[in-house]
Amino acid sequence: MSKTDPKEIIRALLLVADVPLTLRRIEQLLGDDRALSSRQIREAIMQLQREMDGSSVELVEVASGYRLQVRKEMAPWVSRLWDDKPQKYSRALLETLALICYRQPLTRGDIEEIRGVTLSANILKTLFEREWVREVGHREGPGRPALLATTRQFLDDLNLRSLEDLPPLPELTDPEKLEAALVRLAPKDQVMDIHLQLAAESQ
Amino acid sequence: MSKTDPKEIIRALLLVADVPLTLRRIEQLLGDDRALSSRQIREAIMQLQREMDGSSVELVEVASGYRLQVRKEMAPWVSRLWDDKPQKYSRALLETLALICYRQPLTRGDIEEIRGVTLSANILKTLFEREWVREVGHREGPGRPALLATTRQFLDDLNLRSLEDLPPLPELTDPEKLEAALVRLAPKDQVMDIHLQLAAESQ
Amino acid sequence: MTDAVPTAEEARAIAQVAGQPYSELPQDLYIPPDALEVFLETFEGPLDLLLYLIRRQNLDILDIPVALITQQYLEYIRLMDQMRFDLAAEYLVMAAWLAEIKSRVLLPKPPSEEGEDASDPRAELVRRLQAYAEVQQAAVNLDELPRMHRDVFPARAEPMQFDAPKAPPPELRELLVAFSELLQRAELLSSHKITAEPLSVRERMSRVIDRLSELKQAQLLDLWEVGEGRKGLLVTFLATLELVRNGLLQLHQDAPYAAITIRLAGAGQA
Repeated sequence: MSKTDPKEIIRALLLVADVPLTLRRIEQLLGDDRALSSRQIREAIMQLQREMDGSSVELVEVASGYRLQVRKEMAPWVSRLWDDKPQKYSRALLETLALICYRQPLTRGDIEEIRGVTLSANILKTLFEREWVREVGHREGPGRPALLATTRQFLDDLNLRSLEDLPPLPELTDPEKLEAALVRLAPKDQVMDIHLQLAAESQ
Repeated sequence: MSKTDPKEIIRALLLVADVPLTLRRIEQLLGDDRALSSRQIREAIMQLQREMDGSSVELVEVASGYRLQVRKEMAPWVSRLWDDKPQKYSRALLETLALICYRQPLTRGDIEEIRGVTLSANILKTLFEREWVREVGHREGPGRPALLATTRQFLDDLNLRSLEDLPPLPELTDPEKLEAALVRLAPKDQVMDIHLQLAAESQ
Repeated sequence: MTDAVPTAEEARAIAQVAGQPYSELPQDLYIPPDALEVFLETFEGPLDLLLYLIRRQNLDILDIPVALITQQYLEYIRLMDQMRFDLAAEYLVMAAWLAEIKSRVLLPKPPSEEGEDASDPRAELVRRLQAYAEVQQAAVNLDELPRMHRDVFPARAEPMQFDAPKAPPPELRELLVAFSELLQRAELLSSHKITAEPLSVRERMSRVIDRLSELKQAQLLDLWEVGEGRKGLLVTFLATLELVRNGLLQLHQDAPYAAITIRLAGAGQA
């Protein structure tokens, strides 16, 4: 047994664990008997990753650690395993999530102000239920509204290691058109600013 | 996508399915678009098996079909996954279980109505797997939804003689009474701990 | 990406396919009253509508006949008895805001105080539209990220040759605290969704159903478990009543004073 390849042990651990495993945890699980350095473990992981190239599985690192997952190219077949379709989220929910994601921490009121509509209680409930969003505190002031932020679960579920992995704040898909309209709308002295801003963003 | 190797699709299916898959089912899941004969599928399976030689996973056929499993040589490491770390139950699961406990017999729809969110299939699955919850009948009406109730196993696992041991509903909303009930319910040797803890906290 | 969020345009196409009377693209902020319902569902709100108008129609949103629209929105309020008043109100606020901006742009600027920049009211509108356009795009991008259980799936293999020990059950404390919090939340929603019956009755309700699935029909005394004494009988009786009240059981009595037979609701029809 002493000769068992650490790479294979890691594969087994990742296949059986039902949560992602951190480097530290893998180190622990490998046990003292085979004191491997983090570097050696990382190498074994990379070796596994290379081995899986071209297969339907991938070893990825997300916020809470390493996990094995079936690649998204397989979704058409794999999703046939269940009767129910994966949940599709409404635009309202996705916009709310995007706001929490990019502007956290922020309050429900902030979200409503930016979106220009009342936020339905269901949306927040769903986000809490998915454990994608949590309260991280309260803003001082009238009513001490709760401050919302995303969770590690959110990062895990969207295949991200950290918030920094998020796509940069969006480049608009139709900047010219919007720009033209907004420029027309904006007072003269602001036009320059907008031009500059859009130019900067598009780089 | 049309060129995806059937072997890789089968690998993906076996990795994601939570029950063994029969040859027939695999055939079905592969879809009409790639009408493969059973022989071809069996060949792909054998190819997968050969590939896994020497790895920590094996593809085996059991009574109910094919499945992937971690080889038993991995037991020393894999079993460590469960040694420490008590599993953390999600809030949704705890609430659902408590609701079934206090409001039995009730349907999934009842739970969703009270909690105000859709109940994920996983939660019920876990509760059934642990044999904490069972179906006791059906409610007449559209869809004849199943009525859920707690089991003897649930009482045993939570060290209760009967549900009557649990604090009545009204006590639950009063933090002080809840605390008192918890102290009352704690196994004898824990009561001291709690007393000490409370004493320590109140200082 | 086929799973991308439907844009307002796509959503409307669906409405058209579904044969909604409303098939015209909105030309401005005016919404035909009979289309209001569809409309409120199609757009996420007034900012969404404004962005749509700017993008699709190239409309100068400050060039709209504000007086006319205001009048029309006021008419909706009269029309809307049980419709989604709050949503329409948001459109109304927006129309009013546009009207205000327009009027301020038209009026000669008051002499500005020293150093104070009498800011152009349009700047705020532009800022908000831009911020919202960004959010919309961010939402689409977010939806395109590979998502667990939709695009990618956890890869698992059974550790079957040896027993995976089961995780310990939750602590009673954990369970009760979670429930107590749920109760407090549910109380806010409705005061009578959760009523208090003694748990012994609740537990018995499940057992009565269980027994009846076995026996098909029974009399009250059959459901009473010997050795439980009078309290047991009372609990069984209360459980049966509660089940009847919930429509889960049916009572039959062939003649006055005859024994009452208890069955599961619907069982007799099979």
